[in-house]
Amino acid sequence: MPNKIGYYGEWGGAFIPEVLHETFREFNQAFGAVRHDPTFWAEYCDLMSTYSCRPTPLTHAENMSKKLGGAQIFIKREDLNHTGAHKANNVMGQGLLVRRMGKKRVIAETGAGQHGVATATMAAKFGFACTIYMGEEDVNRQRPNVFWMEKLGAEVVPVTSGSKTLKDAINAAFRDWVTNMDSTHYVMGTVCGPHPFPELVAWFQSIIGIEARKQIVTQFGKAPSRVYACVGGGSNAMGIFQGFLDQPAVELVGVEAGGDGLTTGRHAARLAATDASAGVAQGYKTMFLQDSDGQMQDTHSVAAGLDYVGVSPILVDLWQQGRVRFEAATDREVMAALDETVKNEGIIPALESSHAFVQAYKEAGQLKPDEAIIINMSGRGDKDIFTIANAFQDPSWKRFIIEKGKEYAAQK
Amino acid sequence: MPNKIGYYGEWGGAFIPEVLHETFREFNQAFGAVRHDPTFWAEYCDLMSTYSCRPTPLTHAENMSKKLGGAQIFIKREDLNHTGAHKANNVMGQGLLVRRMGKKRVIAETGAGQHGVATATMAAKFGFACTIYMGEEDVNRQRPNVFWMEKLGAEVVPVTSGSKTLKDAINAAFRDWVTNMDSTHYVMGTVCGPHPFPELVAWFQSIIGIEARKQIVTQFGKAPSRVYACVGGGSNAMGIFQGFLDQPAVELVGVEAGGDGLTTGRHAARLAATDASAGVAQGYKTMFLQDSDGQMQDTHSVAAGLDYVGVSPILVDLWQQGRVRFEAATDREVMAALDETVKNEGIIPALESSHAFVQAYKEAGQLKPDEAIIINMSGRGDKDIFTIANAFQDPSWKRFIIEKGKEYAAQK
Amino acid sequence: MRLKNNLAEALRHKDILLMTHIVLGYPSFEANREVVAQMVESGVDLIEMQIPFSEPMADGPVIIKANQDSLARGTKVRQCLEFAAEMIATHAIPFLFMTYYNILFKYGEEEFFADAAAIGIQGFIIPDLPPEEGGAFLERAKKYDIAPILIFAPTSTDERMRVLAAAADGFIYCVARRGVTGSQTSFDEAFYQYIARCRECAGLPLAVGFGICDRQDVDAIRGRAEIAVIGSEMIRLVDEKGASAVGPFISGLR
Amino acid sequence: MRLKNNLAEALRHKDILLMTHIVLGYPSFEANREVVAQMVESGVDLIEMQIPFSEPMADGPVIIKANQDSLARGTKVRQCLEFAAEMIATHAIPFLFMTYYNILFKYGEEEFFADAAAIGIQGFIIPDLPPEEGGAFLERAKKYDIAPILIFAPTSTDERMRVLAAAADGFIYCVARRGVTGSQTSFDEAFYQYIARCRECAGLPLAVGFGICDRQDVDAIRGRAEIAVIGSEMIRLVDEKGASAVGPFISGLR
Ligand SMILES: Cc1ncc(COP(=O)(O)O)c(C=O)c1O
Ligand SMILES: Cc1ncc(COP(=O)(O)O)c(C=O)c1O
Repeated sequence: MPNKIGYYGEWGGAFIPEVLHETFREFNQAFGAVRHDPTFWAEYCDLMSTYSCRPTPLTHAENMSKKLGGAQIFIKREDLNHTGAHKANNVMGQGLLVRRMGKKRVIAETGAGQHGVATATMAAKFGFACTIYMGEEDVNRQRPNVFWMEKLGAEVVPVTSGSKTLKDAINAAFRDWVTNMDSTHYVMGTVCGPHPFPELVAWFQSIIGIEARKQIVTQFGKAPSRVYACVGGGSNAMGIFQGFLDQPAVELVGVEAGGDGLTTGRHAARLAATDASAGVAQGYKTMFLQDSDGQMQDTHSVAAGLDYVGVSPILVDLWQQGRVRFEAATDREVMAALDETVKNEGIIPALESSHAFVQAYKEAGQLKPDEAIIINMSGRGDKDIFTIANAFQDPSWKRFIIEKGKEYAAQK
Repeated sequence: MPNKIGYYGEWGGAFIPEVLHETFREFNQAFGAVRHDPTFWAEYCDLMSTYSCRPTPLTHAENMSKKLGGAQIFIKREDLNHTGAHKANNVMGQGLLVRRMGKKRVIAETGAGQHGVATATMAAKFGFACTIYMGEEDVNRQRPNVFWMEKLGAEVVPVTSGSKTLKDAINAAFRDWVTNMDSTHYVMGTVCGPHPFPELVAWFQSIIGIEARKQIVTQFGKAPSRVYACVGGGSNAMGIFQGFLDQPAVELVGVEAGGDGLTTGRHAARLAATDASAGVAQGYKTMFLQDSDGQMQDTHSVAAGLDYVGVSPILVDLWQQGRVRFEAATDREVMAALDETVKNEGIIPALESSHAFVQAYKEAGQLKPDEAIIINMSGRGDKDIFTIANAFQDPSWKRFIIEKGKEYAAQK
Repeated sequence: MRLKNNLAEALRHKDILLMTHIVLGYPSFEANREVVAQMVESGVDLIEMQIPFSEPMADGPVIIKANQDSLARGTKVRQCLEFAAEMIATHAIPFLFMTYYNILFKYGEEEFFADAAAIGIQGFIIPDLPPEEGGAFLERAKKYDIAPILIFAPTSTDERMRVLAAAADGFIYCVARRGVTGSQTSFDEAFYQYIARCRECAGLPLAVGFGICDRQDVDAIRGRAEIAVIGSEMIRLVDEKGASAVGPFISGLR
Repeated sequence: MRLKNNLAEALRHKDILLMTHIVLGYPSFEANREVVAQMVESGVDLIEMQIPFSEPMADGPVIIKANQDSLARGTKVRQCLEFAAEMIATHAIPFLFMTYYNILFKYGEEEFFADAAAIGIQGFIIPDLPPEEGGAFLERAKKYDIAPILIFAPTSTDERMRVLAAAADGFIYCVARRGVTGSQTSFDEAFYQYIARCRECAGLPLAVGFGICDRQDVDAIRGRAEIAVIGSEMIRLVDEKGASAVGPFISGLR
């Protein structure tokens, strides 16, 4: 002691209540076993190629490349996964692991609802009972996802404590877990939380980078100059970055939620701003947006999935090493990049993913047309229709909702 | 004369206004050229594998297979296409053709909105102007799709004539075309309409059957006993059926919209019921739901995409030959099959696709576990959230909509 | 040949003929009756009676609405035939049927020709039946001496016009512009060149339709074509001012 | 060793000790002051004072709410230390801090130990700091003679209990059941076996917590463990009946 298992530099660890000690021992053991069992990875790839549609394509965004006049922009299409986001990779992998562990119930936190839908989907497929914890604010922001989770047979529990967002959902999920650890596996949705979650989730998400690395060489002939990914917890970013970590010429750029702007205090930028500091919460040590007493602060982003106080310990380490650069995109920039991408490429990125597009569009012009950049499109924007229609103040959408609302109100 | 080009048995033809004669001559010529140009098909496949995610997976529905205790059920996952349905296949193919023809504007009809979204997406990708005609009733049923079409830069024109559904949208699109034929290509959304549309659309959709035929052999070891597809115009059905037409042992089953029931008059079953008769409208000869004077009748289905008076002339011919069997699924059966599929497999079929699931579930038990059946899942159900939430009378959804409605009403 | 001959006869007295359009059963058969009477009285030379169809693909908003309303009031094809019989018996000018092909197809093409011939209909205008699809139709047209009115469009090539002219009888319906019925047409140089091409290829009298609404439009056609067709404008007029406005309107056209 | 010795001393007079729990700044420091006074007067043997944290991961709804409300009122860590200093100066029983690790980490672990030791705090309960992560923490605990109270859970193996006991001081906090604070616990045969295992492995006094709310619960523990912990029930009581209800409640427990 201190035993440095589960640390990335000085970050990570497993700060867990004693009641979970045995659960984590078994969990580590089971993970260790599958980690070194090549049949497991093969089973995982088979599942992802028959139940989801891996490999997901790498799309050349010809119009935006031309428009910006710089690098060739490629988009890694995690939106085409079953359930519409990269979250499926992690969740289906954990599902296979849960089946091996013999557990019959899964729980998860969710912010944008994508991880919740993915987990509920996996539970339906594997026949597990399922409870999803979701901050009350996110329940409202992502209602369609809540509806689908319930249709998928999951119980969705709105979390009303704290800031009623992702971090509080994580706390709530842990509380469930310390009560039901024998039957239950907690399907953490991102590369955060106590060891071995960061390692586990990064492993499953590495499938993105493995594919992208091959694809860009096949389609473009060489490695990209830069790779962009949005960073909430950091799982989609870690997923694609792992494909290029050993190529120092490939610059890796994580894009955080700039919210109303980095100077306003209303954002969720842990590493792109100077507001965060080292801390320990939610079972791990990382850079948190917290006050001088160590109390976590309210974060803000138009994208529920990025609205989180912590960040992957693996990414903090890579950031400290200078391997990953961090930037932030404001809500306003995000809506503009979304609009531009939809209109020019016929592709609707999730609000989360749109953060990566913002930064890529800002920088594409600095590069030459014989260079490529990759944007990891972590998910599709369908789920965000209420937020997007609202942000664009779409009058016919509003009229439609008002009418529907009246119709329902009259039925009561 | 009569010259039998464009006929399938006695069905099909090209009943077009004279003003379009020259347009169709050019169209036939352009189609003839690409039809026999292997580089075109290669270009098409490349586009579909980099912009959409073809080949789409074939998923083994293990839980439903076990539950029903008969054939192994496989699901062809057209829902994983970009934009969420098989419509992308047709539209991207026509997009390539339009580019070769040098036109700069596309128009389309849409029922469920899927074809409209797909066309608007293609137009964004190829840089075409785009107008979408959509029956006013469908505009209301499929509001999210309308929103996305507009965000994609398309103009959506609600059609208020006739029954305000798909057939009226087709008429409206033809009216636009006869006005703007020089600049404009009409992207017909299904295997209907005047020649060469049925042949053209069937060709692009054949990619489904080509893949499925290979996949079932790889994954199951032999051909399926039966293949199920829902039939609106018939494009997804023709798409998958073409993979098995030359294997007489593979029974092909088309499932139409039974609406409130075949005896109620409120349905859209052209071939599974006895209400339809031969007719000529919308540019082609087929079996129409019409009265004794030849006036088209109102159809009904919970699924906007199946709510159509006509049906592919190719399918009518195959039906007359006894090669394709037709069945119908009622709205009620559809909701139940949807619910079961979501809960047991974690897969959310579109309301249209759910029709195929109904019939497959009815029949799976008649077959042995060493036989396979394939259900063509033409699209995903996300687009149907308003209809589905409504059909299930989901209280929290209603509450959410009422609240949102009030919020918007207060802003005005 | 009957229609062609009748038109030749009429053209001996007039430099331009007027063809008007009504939608049967809209706003009612009674109104149709009065409108037709006024048309004939004020000198209309031939009348196309549209049998309403649920899918009037080639028509514009005014005629679509008329089709729909007529059907909504319960108009049947048999009633249209009966009404036509009455008109033909009452008025001495040629009457034509305009409708979409499904009305004939569903009625039975042979029966429809027989019944229309029996009551004295002189021509059919079927905008969605190109000659390629109308082999039997064209033969029956000959057999029953009901003129198959075919359509020239500004997009038609000379070659195509000749093919159409060879199959047509009575007159050629020259669509003045792209698009559907009921919008404004501009009679400019391009239009005159188009009509000259039509003349060159047709070998039949020319009717010009789509968007003709006043005397100026008729003047633009006079000397270039034999027949001016007043379609949507007729319906608009009756809608707005009632059947009694038809006579004065027609009288002012020529 | 100080805490352990103090407890040994107390146990010479009593067959079971009572430890109560308060959340600092909830509902207010003034209320805390009155509650502590009543507790001490009515014979409570030691008090754990929770420094509120925004992420009370191991706590149940009652304590979560208390944490949140206290923070919403602006409670700062410094104020908690000042208030603790006052309590320790006023009352002769041992006081402990319960909180989550981030509070120490952010304050600076060394500084926090130094400041807590300076005011006479006798133990720390940090539910999210397992010994694997608390190497420095355990060393500092020795250095400052602040007992690191470690936790046994029903899921702990004998082997694990021995590891924990070796690192712990003062007493062992035996969590009576799975789950978070504030729910009912059933004191059944399985529970007795669990406590027997704890006894076997601990070598330190045992405190039993989670879900103890009345005399019956205390009786179930008496003779099996040295300390009964009343946590959420204390807060619920003050919420519902006010600080003055604390004395009578405590008096009725033993
Ligand atoms: C589409 C999408 N992208 C990104 C994220 C952020 O998560 P992470 O940083 O772990 O990829 C989420 C989280 O919900 C998401 O739904
Ligand atoms: C998902 C889906 N399936 C099926 C259909 C019916 O069309 P088709 O019969 O041409 O496949 C539609 C039409 O919109 C659709 O959106």
